[in-house]
Amino acid sequence: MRRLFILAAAAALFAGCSSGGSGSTAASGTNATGTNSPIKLAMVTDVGGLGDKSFNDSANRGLQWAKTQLGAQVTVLQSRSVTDYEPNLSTLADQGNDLIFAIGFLMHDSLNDVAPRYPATHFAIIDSDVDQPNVTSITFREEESSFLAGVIAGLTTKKNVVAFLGGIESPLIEKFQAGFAAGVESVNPHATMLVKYTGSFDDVASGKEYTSVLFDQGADIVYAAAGKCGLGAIDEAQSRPAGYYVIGVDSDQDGIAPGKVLTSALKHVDHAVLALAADASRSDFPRGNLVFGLKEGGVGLTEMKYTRRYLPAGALATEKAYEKLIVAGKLVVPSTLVQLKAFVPVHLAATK
Amino acid sequence: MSTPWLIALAVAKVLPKKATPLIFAALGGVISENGGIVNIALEGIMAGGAFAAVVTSYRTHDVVLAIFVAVLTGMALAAVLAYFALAQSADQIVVGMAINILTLGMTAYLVSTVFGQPGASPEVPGLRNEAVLTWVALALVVVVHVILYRTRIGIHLRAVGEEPRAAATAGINVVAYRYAATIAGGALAALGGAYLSVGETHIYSDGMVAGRGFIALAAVIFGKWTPFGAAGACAFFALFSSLQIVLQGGAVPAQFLEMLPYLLTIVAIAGFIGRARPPASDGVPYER
Amino acid sequence: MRDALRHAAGPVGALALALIVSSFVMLAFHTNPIAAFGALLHGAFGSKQGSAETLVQTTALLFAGLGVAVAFRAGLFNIGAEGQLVAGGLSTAIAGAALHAPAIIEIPLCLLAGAIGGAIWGGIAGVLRARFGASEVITTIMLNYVAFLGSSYLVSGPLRGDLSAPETAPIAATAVMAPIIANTRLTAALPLAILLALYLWWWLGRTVAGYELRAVGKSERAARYAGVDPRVVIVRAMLMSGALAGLAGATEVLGLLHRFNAELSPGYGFTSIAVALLGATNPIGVIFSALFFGALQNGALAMQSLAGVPKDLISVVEGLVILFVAARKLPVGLMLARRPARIEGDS
Amino acid sequence: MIQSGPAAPPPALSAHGITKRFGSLVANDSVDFDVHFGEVHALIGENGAGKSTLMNVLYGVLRPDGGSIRIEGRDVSFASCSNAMRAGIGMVFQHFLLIDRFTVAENVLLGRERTRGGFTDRAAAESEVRELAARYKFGLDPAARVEALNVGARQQVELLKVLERDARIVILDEPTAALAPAETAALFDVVRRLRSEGRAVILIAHKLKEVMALADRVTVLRRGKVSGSLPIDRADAATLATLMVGKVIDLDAREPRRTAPGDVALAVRDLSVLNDDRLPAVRGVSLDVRAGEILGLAGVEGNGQTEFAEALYGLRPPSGGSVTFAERDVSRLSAEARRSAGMRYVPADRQREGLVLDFDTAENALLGDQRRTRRGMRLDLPLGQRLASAIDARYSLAGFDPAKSAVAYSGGTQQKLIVGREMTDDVRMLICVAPTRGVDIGAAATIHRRLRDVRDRGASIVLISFDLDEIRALSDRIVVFSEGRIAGEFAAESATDAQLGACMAGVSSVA
Repeated sequence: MRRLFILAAAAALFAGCSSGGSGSTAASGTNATGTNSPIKLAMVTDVGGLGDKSFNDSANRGLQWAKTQLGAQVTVLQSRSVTDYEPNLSTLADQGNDLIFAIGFLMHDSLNDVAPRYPATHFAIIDSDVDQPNVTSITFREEESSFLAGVIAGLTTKKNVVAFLGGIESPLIEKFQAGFAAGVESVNPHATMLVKYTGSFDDVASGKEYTSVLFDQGADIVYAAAGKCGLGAIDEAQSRPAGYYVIGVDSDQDGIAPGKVLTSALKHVDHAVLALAADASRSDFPRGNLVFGLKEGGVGLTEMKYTRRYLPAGALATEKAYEKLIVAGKLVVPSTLVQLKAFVPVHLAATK
Repeated sequence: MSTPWLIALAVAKVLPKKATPLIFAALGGVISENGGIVNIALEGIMAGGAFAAVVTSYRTHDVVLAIFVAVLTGMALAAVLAYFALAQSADQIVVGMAINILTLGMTAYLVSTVFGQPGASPEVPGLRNEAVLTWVALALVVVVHVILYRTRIGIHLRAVGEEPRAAATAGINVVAYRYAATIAGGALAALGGAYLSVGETHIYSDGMVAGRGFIALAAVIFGKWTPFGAAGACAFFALFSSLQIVLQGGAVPAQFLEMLPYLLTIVAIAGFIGRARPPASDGVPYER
Repeated sequence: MRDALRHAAGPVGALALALIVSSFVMLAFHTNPIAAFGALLHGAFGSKQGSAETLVQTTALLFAGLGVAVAFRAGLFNIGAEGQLVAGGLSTAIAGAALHAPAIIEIPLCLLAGAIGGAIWGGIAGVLRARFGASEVITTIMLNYVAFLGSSYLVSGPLRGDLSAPETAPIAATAVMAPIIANTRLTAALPLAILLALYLWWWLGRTVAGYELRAVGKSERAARYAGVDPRVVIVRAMLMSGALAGLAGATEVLGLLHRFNAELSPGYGFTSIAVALLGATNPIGVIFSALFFGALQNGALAMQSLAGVPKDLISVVEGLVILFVAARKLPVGLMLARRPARIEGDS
Repeated sequence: MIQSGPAAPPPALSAHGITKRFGSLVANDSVDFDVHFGEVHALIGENGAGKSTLMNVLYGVLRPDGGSIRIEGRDVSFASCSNAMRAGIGMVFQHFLLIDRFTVAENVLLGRERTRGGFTDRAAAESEVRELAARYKFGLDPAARVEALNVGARQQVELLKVLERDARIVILDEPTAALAPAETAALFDVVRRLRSEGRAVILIAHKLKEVMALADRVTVLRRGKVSGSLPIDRADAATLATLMVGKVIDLDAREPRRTAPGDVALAVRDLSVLNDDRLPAVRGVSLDVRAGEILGLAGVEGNGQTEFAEALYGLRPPSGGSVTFAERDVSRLSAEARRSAGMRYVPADRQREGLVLDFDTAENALLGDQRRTRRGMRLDLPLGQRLASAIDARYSLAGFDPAKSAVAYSGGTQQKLIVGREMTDDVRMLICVAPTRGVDIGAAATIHRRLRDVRDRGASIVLISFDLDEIRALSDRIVVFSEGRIAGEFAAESATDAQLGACMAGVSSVA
């Protein structure tokens, strides 16, 4: 497992400058390297679609890396509705792709139906666990990166009020909320947390308005786990004076508004996609459920290159210390609100 | 933190943002429907305006030009509605639906081709202070009211919407007025779209209009086809969504608050709270 | 035969015009329309799987399109097919999860539940129109949103299944409509929809109730004169229209998704307006236009992956088709029955 | 009266050789027509004779296919009615073109609003209109909304629109059709005043007596052609009637009844009915109709007759009172139930009510009987075809084809289709509104014969007509309606026109 991610990280570094994260909709490239038969990779986006600068984009980035790194031939199909998942998956299987990524837990049941019909094709699903011999399930411990984001937020907040902004309520988003709250609690017992949900992943303007209200209600840091609504949240932080921050999710959103996005809780879907693609190119498909947490390098925070200077002294060190605890298994981060209630904050000597 | 005063303050801050795009679009609907053309394409026209503004700003970095282009786009889309409704005597509802479908498809298609990435545009230069547009919207409410009820143009327009043959015999060019009203309505609806994109958020994203065009349509009906009524309805609907943002987590599920404009409109046109009566010839094709 | 050809000429012309205009759109953005439509055609009919998937899309569009067409015949514009589809799908999913009967009983019961769910949603608009003269155009638009938001509340709250997504619990295995062709998703819903179309054609033209529905659609006063209570007919038409749209949702749930999700439909209810109009509101015509739009929707995926043309382009085609069909003065226009602007002499 | 010679001024308006076609129908065929200042020139003719077409051509609403128009001797060509208005022509349409939600002043000044500083000046407009109204003794409140006005007042608003523009040539299209007698008298005063002011007045009418009382000259149109034009002192009712219909009809030709009336078949007691605006239209009417009797219901159009007929047939729920038919209280029964009890109805508005124009002939032949004749749930279309053929056999429908849409027939043929459908041999009760309106003489005679025939078979008939001659020629008894009440009852043989007229006017008052 470690091996996979070292490769992935290297690939990411190499590709970082050249690809820039953008890719065409349905790039069906020819084989760049000229080896005998390039691997055919494909993915199906969830209804959020490409351009979310988040989850689907991250997966697509991994795929584009695979194209440049491995000379893979890649295809992306977008889904407009939940009933598109199955035909999209089938279409890609029919087109003879070797490995097909299903992006998102919404595809769980569709993949469960499609996979047995194409025993020779290999599938991977992100964020869900599909129990089929030809499916690799990839789940992430978002609560762990959210915890670290909570640590940074709890240490950085000047008003001792932080906020969580979710999209549509669901167990997945709950993970982010629980981990974040636990992190804040651990480092800043005086901090209160506001929670709101936009009820949408698309309505950018709403995301902005919610964030504005959260700021006005006293928060100075908003953790936005709300799809495209997060873009509105970042925009709101931009229109505020110094001292107001948003924490992004899934992709590195720091660069959208340098100095305003405190950090982003990364979910390295791109790395996972590339790692799996690399294995696949050697016809070595890992089976079962792969769980990617901090330990596996599947989640984490950004390097905070724009915001380092705004952090209080020792904040980064504290964060690293918590990371070590989690990686070592000494700290189990709650992933549901029920677990959060039972969570006993773990204080380090160095907290404020 | 949750004293009534603070709640009121928070609502007062969000409300204009919620209301502004609705008011623009609803005023567009009011003008068009007072002239006798039902415009259910407000949603699509808003999306078209929002998109055109972002593309222009992306290419030229000129926000004023972007808003101008948005308005032109709205006028062009409304002109399609007017042409099919007037020159082709097509059913206005059918044409409105067609424009909604066409525009939503076209913008999504163009997002992919213009920005090279589907779904959303990158961040583009936008208005530094979108509140300007809120004041413009409020001013337009008064302007539209004055035009409709205190000027010859307004009287002619309403005459055309009420009884086109009477207007025609009074020497008023019914067809020209209907074209003009529909196109002016399109310009306003597109302004509402531009507010959402280059005004408030500085990006375009598929689905970002998120039903506001239909809420505006509801406001036109709820406001009994008058500028102040429609703007009041927009403010009323915006008040509820603002309360929803500020007070979220209360006993009422979010969806029920979001439903409110739609339910109220149904109640209004069913006549339970004072009959909502459209202009007499609203939606009726005019043939000489 | 000659008559049928003449009736088909308008829609085919409107289609051709729409394809030409959208080709120019593609050319303007440096896309080869021939390649795009070629890929579309290949995706829609190029393989057994593809053709089957086209027919799957056709099924939902046919049910909903028949619904819109029936309302049109009664002089009503049902924009609410999407909301009725959602209501039908949700009812079906509830029934499918709750009932445990042999498939031969369970499936019809679930279909019935879907039809009833849709009928209620359509019927509300019908009653509001018949009783209070409220324009069904506005009420159905508003009811769509009430359906979307209400079902979204239900699946994220009271009716939520144990899946991670906001969805209802899966339906019972006995409620599942199995594919009628192996390795496809094509179920008996398609033959059912075609049978319904044929029945509806007969019903409209040959039965007293169909005659009265058409009479109300053409002339409400004449219908009243003929002893018909237009209010009854309006409510009945909206019930039927809603039931048909509800069946679209029901068959999606029973045959494809096996549970209800608030985002069940990719806008079938809206496309069905185009389907009904292109089919000239004639049930037989609707079969063909549903097939066309089914192919368009399905082929769009291949167009996107093979030719790199965003599939949103088909919405452009769809919108253009509606525009051209609605034009009364173009040779392709269908001279659709003028709908009465509002109810007369309601009491 | 009109001087001729080189010194005489040219006519205010003159039209030469006006021809207007609608498809194959020639609505105006080389029509010549003129009117002088200070003259009332009446234009008469049956419905469909081409009067409205001619006026629409003169007013710029329609473009003629041939001919020329001159105003005071100068050639003009109107692209729209605004051109005509600018040339000094004003027209009051039979169906008022008023905006209900606007005030009187706004309606009168529409298109010519008074403004001050760019904004409309309401006060100025209202005082101006008040002044103008006072000049013609119209008791109108300029600030009142038109929707609150009665018919007579609305007509005054229309007149003010014309007068405000100071139209020198005024066209009045059947202005008395919807007026009560007292209102008619007031209108006559206005017309005379217009003449004395030196205006040219074109009066479109179909009531010969009004023409005789008001006009200086009369022109008769028949089938799109001028069949005669003469000064009023050389005209009499019989001559004009001849010119209108083309052959002498004996207005007093009453055929003797062959059977005596039977028992009371229909008993109406204290029937009250509301109109579409929910205002009382029929106010406590009681009457009986016997089997084998034609009861003529006379009155000026718009006095509740149509609502009364609709209430009898079950289209309009009574607001009070009862209707007993065949010894059964049918007040609450639907039209369908009354129909299956043997009641039938010829409605006034054949295009909108009596037919579904887009249905084919066979389908229309079944209209109203679709349930009674059904086979299970199926429509008996073969029966529809047989019925249509039977109607054609009896009334010879021009261009008959069972598969043809009703819209493709002429208005007269459409009326024959309805009448033929409704006057079946087994009809027990027939309610007829203006059964011969717009049909040719021959068809009218057929319809009249058939009405008597049905009566003689024992049916009860309520005949509502706005043509007093028709009422007198057919009825056994005549009841006069005025303002929703029965103003009088007469035996058909003894009633004189004067008596009937007085009765029609009797209880009405100026609104």
